[in-house]
Amino acid sequence: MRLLHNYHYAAAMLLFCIGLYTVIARRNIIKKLIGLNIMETSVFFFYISLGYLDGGIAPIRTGGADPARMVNPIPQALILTGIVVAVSVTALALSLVILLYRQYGTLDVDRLYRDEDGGTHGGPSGEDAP
Amino acid sequence: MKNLLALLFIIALAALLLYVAANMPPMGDPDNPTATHVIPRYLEGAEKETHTENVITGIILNYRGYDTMGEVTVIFSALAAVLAVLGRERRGRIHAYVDRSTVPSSVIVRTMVRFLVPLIVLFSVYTILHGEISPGGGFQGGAIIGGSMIVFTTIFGLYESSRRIPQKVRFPLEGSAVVTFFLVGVLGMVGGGNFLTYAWPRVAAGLQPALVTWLTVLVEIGIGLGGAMVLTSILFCMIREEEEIAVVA
Amino acid sequence: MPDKSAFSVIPLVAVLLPWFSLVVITASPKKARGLRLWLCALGALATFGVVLSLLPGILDGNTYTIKLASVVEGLEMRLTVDTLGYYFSLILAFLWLLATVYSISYIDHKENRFFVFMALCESFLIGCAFSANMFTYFIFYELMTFGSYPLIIHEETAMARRAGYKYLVYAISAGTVLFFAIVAHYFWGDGQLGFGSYGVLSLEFAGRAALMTVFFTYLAGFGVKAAIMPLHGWVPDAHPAAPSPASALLSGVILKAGAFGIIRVCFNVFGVELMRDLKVHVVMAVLACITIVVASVFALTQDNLKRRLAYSSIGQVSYIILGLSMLSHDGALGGVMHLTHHALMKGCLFLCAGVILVKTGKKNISDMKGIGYKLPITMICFSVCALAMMGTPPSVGFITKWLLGSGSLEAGLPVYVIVLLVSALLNAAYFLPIIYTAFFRWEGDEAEEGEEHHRPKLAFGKEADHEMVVPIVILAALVVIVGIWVTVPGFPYSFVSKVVGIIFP
Amino acid sequence: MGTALNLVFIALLVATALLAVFARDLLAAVIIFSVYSLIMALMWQRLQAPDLALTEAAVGAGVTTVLFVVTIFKTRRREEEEKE
Amino acid sequence: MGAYRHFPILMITVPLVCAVLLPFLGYLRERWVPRAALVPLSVSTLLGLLLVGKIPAQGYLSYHLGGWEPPFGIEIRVDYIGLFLLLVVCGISLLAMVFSPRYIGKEVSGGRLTAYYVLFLLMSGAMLGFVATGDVFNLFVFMEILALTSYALVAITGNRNAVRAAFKYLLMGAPSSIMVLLAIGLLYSATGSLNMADLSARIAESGYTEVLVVSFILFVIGFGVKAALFPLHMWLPDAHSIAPSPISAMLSGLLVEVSAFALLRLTFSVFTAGNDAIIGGTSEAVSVFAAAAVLYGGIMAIMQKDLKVMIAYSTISHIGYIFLGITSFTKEGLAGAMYHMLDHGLAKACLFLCAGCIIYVKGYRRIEDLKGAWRQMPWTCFAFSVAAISVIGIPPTAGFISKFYLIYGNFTAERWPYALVLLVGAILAAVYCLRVIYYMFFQPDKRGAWEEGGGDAPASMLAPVCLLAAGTLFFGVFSGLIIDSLLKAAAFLL
Repeated sequence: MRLLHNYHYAAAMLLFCIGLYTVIARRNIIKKLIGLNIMETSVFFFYISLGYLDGGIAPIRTGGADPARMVNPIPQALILTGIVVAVSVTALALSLVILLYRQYGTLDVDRLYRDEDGGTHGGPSGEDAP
Repeated sequence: MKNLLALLFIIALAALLLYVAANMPPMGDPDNPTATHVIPRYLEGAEKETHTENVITGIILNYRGYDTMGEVTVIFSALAAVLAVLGRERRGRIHAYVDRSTVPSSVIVRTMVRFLVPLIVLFSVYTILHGEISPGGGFQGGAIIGGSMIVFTTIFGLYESSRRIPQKVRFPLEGSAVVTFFLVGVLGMVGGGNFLTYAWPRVAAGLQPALVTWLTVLVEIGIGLGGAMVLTSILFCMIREEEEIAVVA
Repeated sequence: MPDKSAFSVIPLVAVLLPWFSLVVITASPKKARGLRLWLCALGALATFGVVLSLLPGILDGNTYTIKLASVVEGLEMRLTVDTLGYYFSLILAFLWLLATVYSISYIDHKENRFFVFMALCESFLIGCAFSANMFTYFIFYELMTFGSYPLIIHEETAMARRAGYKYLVYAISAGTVLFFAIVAHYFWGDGQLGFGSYGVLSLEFAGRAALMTVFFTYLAGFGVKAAIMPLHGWVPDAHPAAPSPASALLSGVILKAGAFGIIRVCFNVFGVELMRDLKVHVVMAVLACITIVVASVFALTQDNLKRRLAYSSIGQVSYIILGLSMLSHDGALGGVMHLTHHALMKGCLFLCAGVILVKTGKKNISDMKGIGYKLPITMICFSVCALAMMGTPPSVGFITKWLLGSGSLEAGLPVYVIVLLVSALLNAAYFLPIIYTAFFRWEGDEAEEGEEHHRPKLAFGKEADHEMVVPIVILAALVVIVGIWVTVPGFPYSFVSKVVGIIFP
Repeated sequence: MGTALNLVFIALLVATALLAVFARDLLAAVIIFSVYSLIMALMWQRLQAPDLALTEAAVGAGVTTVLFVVTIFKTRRREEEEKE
Repeated sequence: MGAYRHFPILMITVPLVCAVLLPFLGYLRERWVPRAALVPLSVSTLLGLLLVGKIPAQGYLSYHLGGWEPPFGIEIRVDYIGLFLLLVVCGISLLAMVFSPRYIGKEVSGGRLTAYYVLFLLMSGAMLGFVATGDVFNLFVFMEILALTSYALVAITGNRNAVRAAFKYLLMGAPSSIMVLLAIGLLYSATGSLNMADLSARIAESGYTEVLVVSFILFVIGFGVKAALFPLHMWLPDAHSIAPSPISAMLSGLLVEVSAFALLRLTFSVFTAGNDAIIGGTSEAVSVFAAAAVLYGGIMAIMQKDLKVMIAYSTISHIGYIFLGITSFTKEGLAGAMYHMLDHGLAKACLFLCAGCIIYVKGYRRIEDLKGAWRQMPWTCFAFSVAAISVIGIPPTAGFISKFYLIYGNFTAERWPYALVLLVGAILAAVYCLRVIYYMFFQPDKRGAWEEGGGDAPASMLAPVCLLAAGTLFFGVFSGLIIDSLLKAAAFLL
């Protein structure tokens, strides 16, 4: 059974779904962002499992290590970028949260987006009547 | 109701993804497409071609250097974005709630931190410079410096730590990673190769290994400094008190 | 296309010349109203002159062509002056000249906007007339649609706005259908949108259903402008709402742009053989007959003069459709010639209605008692044209009816003759009361029988400005002259006989 | 042995993820999330990715967590009650 | 190979580096920042124009970064279609940048001015990189720069609605990015490669069809959110209408299209169009959603009272057009979709900038307030009308040409219902666009809100607006210059 063999992948997919569920269904925006991070980490986990080789060693050739036994370095290189991206998005999201909380006094999306219909028309220049 | 729908959607997605996981190439098998296609050349040739023993560093900085240039641009964008949202602090006037913490930290903690932070910074410098041989590299080192700043800030307060790394130091260094990459890239073009070519064709073959090594180190330093400063700036920006931030209600 | 085809910039000049008015209006000082407007009229005259300058060449059988832009092979913007297109452009430029002159004294507010859009419309319509393929035709046709919108709402009354809105809704829907037709044509016509002397589509490239789709989408698309019956809804609203010169042009030319499109589709896209093969002409004929009869009946019930004229136009334009659907030499000849004939007659009628409106402020026929004495020249011209509409010889209306009747006999379908006769009767029924009211009734005539001395005197010379009267007289004169000397070169017969002669040898 | 350890790690990962998602105290959730990141880093070390383990420990467990904590201090610590 | 082979990479990196250097200038002389920010974009545009003619319609320019040949290093691959879109991006960014200073000076408070220009340049550079890259992971990296900068730019005014809209955008955008990352991982696991050209060869011989199918689905969902494909569009009306107008123009005119282009690139260059087993079902579903988008966007746009929200919904509708063209899998449909990207970019940018002019001069946002606007702002209203006519697809604007080819492509593929949907979309567009034009020109100004001679927008704002409007006309009349080559290039892609 391939799924049992690929249990790393399965675990990554499961974590991905937990994260996505949090993003979609939880109402607290900090929770949503935690869910986002869980999603991201799970995908990184998936990538790293992808590069794994049975009985492999880290891809560092110090001391004449055997290249044939090394794990795949490409996913690791990609994920390094991925982690940076993740922390960047998180930082931006959290600063938006700080600003939102100051302006709305809530972290609950339902309350945040409640008066949306009235809000859309305000816009940058505020009231439009001359 | 909404939650139920979300749950149903997630269950469907989970089923789909697990189905994929069951149909993917077996993990760890040396005959996988991932293990047979591009990899062998990297593993065999990295040491000769990029002069780094750590293959990952070779890939990050050399084979896929362009990605990393994108990466440092991402983190610079994050800084620009955070600053655009929260606004940059004014020079010299920076405070945060940690400065007014009601629980004064004990002398032991203060001493330990005073003692530890230089060590952490030293470790990060090692991580940056030694990246092509051992695990680590520019960004990891930068993140560790950022971590050290966090520790310092939580104990001594934002005012103290922003005196240690004042804005006029951070400000020019925030973009150093992108600029370094660009310079190295353009030098590669001037040297007769393509953008980001480290081994310039116009240089004698004997000099090329040294050139590649030095350029790699240069880029590592650029990434490390840039990453550290960006993370610190983001942290300071988020942690400081908000009387400066324009509230447009 | 005929053999002798030469490159020439004149078509482009003719299309661009009306823009002269735009320049004049924006450039000249605000106060010099007369100067500005007369310069606009001069622009229209120059356009007519340019169009006229092509006459000898066209009569020799030449064509002139110029390529404007090309999208890909088979999809290009090209202006080509062939006999049919020239025929349309001539009457168009002529009528436009008269209407522009007429407008100078008719339009009393926002004349800048009106003249600019008049000129733009003329430009686009000449573009339509000179189009070398359906693609170009469609582009100019759509532009013309939007250019004519400001003309309709010029009065800016609530009624005008409503009419304009209705017009836009109809026109845009029609444009979309037409767009579909063009894409379908391009698709099933093997990537060709050009006009051929015997049609370009054939059953080789596409099935019957496909070709019928193309035909009926074209018919529906152009049918809105040509006011074929279920699609005529905007016409009776737009005509009364628009200023009279604009109504004259709407009825005389813009409706004809739709009819002209149908002529192009029948002659140059499908060709007579293919139409006969597909039997689409039967549908056309049925629609045309219904339109002719029903529109005339509706016209009877209208009291508003311009509204009655509008319904009359709906019926008359369908003469063209009917003539085409006969697929016979005389029928086609009569139908296509009716394009000009009707433009002359209806243009004159609407201009007369304009004079009545300006001088007496009367819109409804029942209020027009004795008006023929106040405005004798106008009402005489009106009567001439109205009689011509009924088909009284010697007039252009008679020529049309004669040819159509002959065509229906040629096609072996005498039932059309009955339709024509019924239509003529109904025409008489709705035009004669107007003439009667104008000349044989006057205020207070019902009080006592036989008190003829109360009849007002004919008041010649005290009518409207010359700018308004002269075009009316010219048109009325032409209605008779063209009806007598039919075969003079430059009159409709000289062109149409050539076109039809090729198709029905 | 290896597989069993992996499974234990994975079970811990799922458990911490669920705890982080369902904890009502936001600060607790964030701290649990940093534990999750640390376990992830260990897992990656087991998968022969030392570079990433280092990065995740520094960034995922360190910087990200601090950013979250800062935000929570600046906003509120508890989730708002469900209100219909 | 002359020096021009370096041009694509310079086009991409010059704006990025200048963005990084811009804060220094802001530190020294803040007043110079807006003008200085024009320089890198002009350079990129110039380099792009110099590339015209160097790339044949049926070939491409491949640039190996670091000198590593493709499967090993990253490749920048500029084919004819790519160059076309690069030029569109450069041109519209440049014009939006020219538009910015006056407008932004009014809406954005002082300290953030430099940040605005930095983010703007980063966004433009990232778009260029996103379009030009030939590597799927690189695609992701540039997508993230784009995403980050666009979130921040939506929120840049600091207005509470703006922050909320930006956060909504982020909440949908960030998970979609992760989905793209997962999709790239699945793709990599089945093929072992990241280079697009190499991938398409490896996919053909890969046995892991299920993995590829799901990978494609995730790509579609991920980029679908970025491109605001119908059921995933919820963020768009808020973000596009609340952002400052030049940013709305960038988001609506470029960002959305660039995302659609990425999907096009993946569909044709990576998963290869004929591969029904992998993309067949998904592309059918995309067609259905795109058709729904055309209708939904049009109907919603008709119902709006706010000008910018209306334009934003119109964007949703037009994204549907582009996807209907792509999924027709014919060269005509594809060329139509590409041409529509040009046309829609020009027209939407123009509409949003016109809305910006109106907001700048009068502060009006509601459509009702536009009654009689013509008296005071003739140029703006005129440009708006031209762009709106292009949105409807009336000749002789570029919108007509693209719509013609989109419908023709769906004809060729014998997808009658979709051709019909496109026509209905045109009618809907006519309804919502003509209403605005009608208000502007033909409705009396009862409130006396607009005064004749009250002054149109300043010249630095009018110039880009009028250029964009003229562009829609120019590319409508002289479409022959481009569409022929686009058809060839599309045939090459198939």
